Amino acid sequence: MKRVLSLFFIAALGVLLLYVVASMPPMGDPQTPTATHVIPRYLERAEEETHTENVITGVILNYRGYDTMGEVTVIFCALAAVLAVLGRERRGRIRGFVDRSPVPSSTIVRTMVRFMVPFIILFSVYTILHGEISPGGGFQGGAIIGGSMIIFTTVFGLYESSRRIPQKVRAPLEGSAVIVFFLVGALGLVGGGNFLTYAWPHAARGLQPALVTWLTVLVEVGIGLGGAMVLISILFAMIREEEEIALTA
Amino acid sequence: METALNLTFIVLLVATALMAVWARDLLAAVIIFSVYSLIMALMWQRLQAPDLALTEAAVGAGVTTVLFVVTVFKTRRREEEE
Amino acid sequence: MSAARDIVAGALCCIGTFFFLVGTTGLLRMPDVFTRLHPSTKCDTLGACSVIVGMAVYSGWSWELCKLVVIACFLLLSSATCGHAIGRSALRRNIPYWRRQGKETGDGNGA
Amino acid sequence: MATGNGVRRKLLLLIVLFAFWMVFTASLAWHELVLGAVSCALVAAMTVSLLGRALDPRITPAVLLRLPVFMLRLTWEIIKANYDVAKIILNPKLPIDPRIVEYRTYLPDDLPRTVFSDSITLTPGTVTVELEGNRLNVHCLCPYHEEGLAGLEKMVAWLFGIRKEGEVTADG
Repeated sequence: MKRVLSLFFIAALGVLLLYVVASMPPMGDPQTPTATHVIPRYLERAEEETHTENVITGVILNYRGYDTMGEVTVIFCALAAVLAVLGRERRGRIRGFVDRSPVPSSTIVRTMVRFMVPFIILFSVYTILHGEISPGGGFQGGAIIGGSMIIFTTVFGLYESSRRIPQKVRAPLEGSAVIVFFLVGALGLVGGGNFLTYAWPHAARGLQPALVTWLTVLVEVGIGLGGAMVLISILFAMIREEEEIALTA
Repeated sequence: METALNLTFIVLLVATALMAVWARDLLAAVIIFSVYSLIMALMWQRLQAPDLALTEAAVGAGVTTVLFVVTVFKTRRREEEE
Repeated sequence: MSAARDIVAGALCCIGTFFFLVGTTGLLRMPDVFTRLHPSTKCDTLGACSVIVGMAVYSGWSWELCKLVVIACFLLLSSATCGHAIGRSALRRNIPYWRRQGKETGDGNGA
Repeated sequence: MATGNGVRRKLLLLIVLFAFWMVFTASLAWHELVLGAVSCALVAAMTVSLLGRALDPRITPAVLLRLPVFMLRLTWEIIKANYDVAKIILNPKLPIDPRIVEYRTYLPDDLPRTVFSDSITLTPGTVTVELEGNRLNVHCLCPYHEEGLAGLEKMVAWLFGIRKEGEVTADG
């Protein structure tokens, strides 16, 4: 009965969605306002207005800075929720890495990970710093740093990796995305512009392009660091329990 | 040719999504879901959104898979029979 | 010149695809975990590498060539390591390995 | 750890990382180079402790020079391996007789052993399934595949400049 009912609801929802989709303008229709006003403006003037060669970064960080700031806050809130439910791994509580898995990690994998991690981290730094001229940016780079630490943690264990990125380093950096974003936005106010416009009417005109570019890079770095730390902290919070049980067992 | 490729991707996407939902073994579901993410990343690349493709590959296929695996091992792995 | 380059690049990509196909066939035909590792590590690596070499030929002397070489190196390292990791965990879990008829099944702890 | 040693390690890692950076930025503009140098130095300083002993006594400029030749030889081996495996797979009778053999290597350290076992995994019909100390368990697809191991070992020893009798095999 439940199955039939849920199937019915889902089918009804699907029909409704399809109906709405059918009444939307066709994808890529050149007559819609998006195509006639927004896209040409972005494509034609993004470079001179935002001083970033990658239009997408210009759109994300500059035109739609508020959106991105909200997203960054959401990511931070996700971490806060995870930590509220699971709690942080406790400092000093884990005295040693207890390997409970039937397969302790192998020498080959360990050596390979040792060699890979510096390159992965450098690649993510490249992704973050080049966000304004090539695909990539803070979110992507942060995810790659997080991924490299996840590889490291699965191979070497929570003890080793939380020793390398201790909690007292992670905790202040977790909010860096939100803080840097807000500070850069506020600096725009100080410079005589609007919040998050990156444009400083009070500054000298010749300084303007470099200023915008570097502020964008600064925001990217902040997002990257913050995102990476959030991911790492979530992972540590989720692994933590097992390690503690392992210690007492 | 282009349409055929796109169609293949879309069919694969739907297939992996359904498989992930229907899998009885949660670990298998997680792995299938990471395959879904990879195909999605390819799809983003085809739609000329390399930024999204990078994010999808790093977050969807990398980070969330590991987080899901950790969660699966903390809970029961198999769905109980009705 | 350009046509010759296109032909070589296309041929290398075809060879790569062929090895992918062989690898997948092997994956389906082989009897157990350990034997399945062989096609999946070797053929997939060479398949991907020859596609990459094909692209390198296509791009000619440029920075892209260096990038492709780096990608190929990482691919070699990671696929070999992954193959080892899977084989090792199968061995550690005492998954018996397949022997020819008439011989007893190995216990997974070496010959 | 001696300080001189640490600086040498960092420099070596810095150079390798910088080469990697150059490849990825694909540009010689001065601000790229400065940015690269700074971020490489940062990453090198952060991660040099990860590499530990594997980096300094093993990776020397001579090894880096020999690496391309090694890669070419390995590539040739890989191509042969694939031809071999493809022949086996496409044979309708599937002529395999798998076994796990034990092999004791004289290569001394983690890094040469890792390179050796990864090369084994990539070459004809053999996959390293276990490495403990100097003992490798190798899964062979056919009995004759075992014979290639000694040649590979020699290749890796040449890469790292290790002589067979010269060095004491450290166990564990």
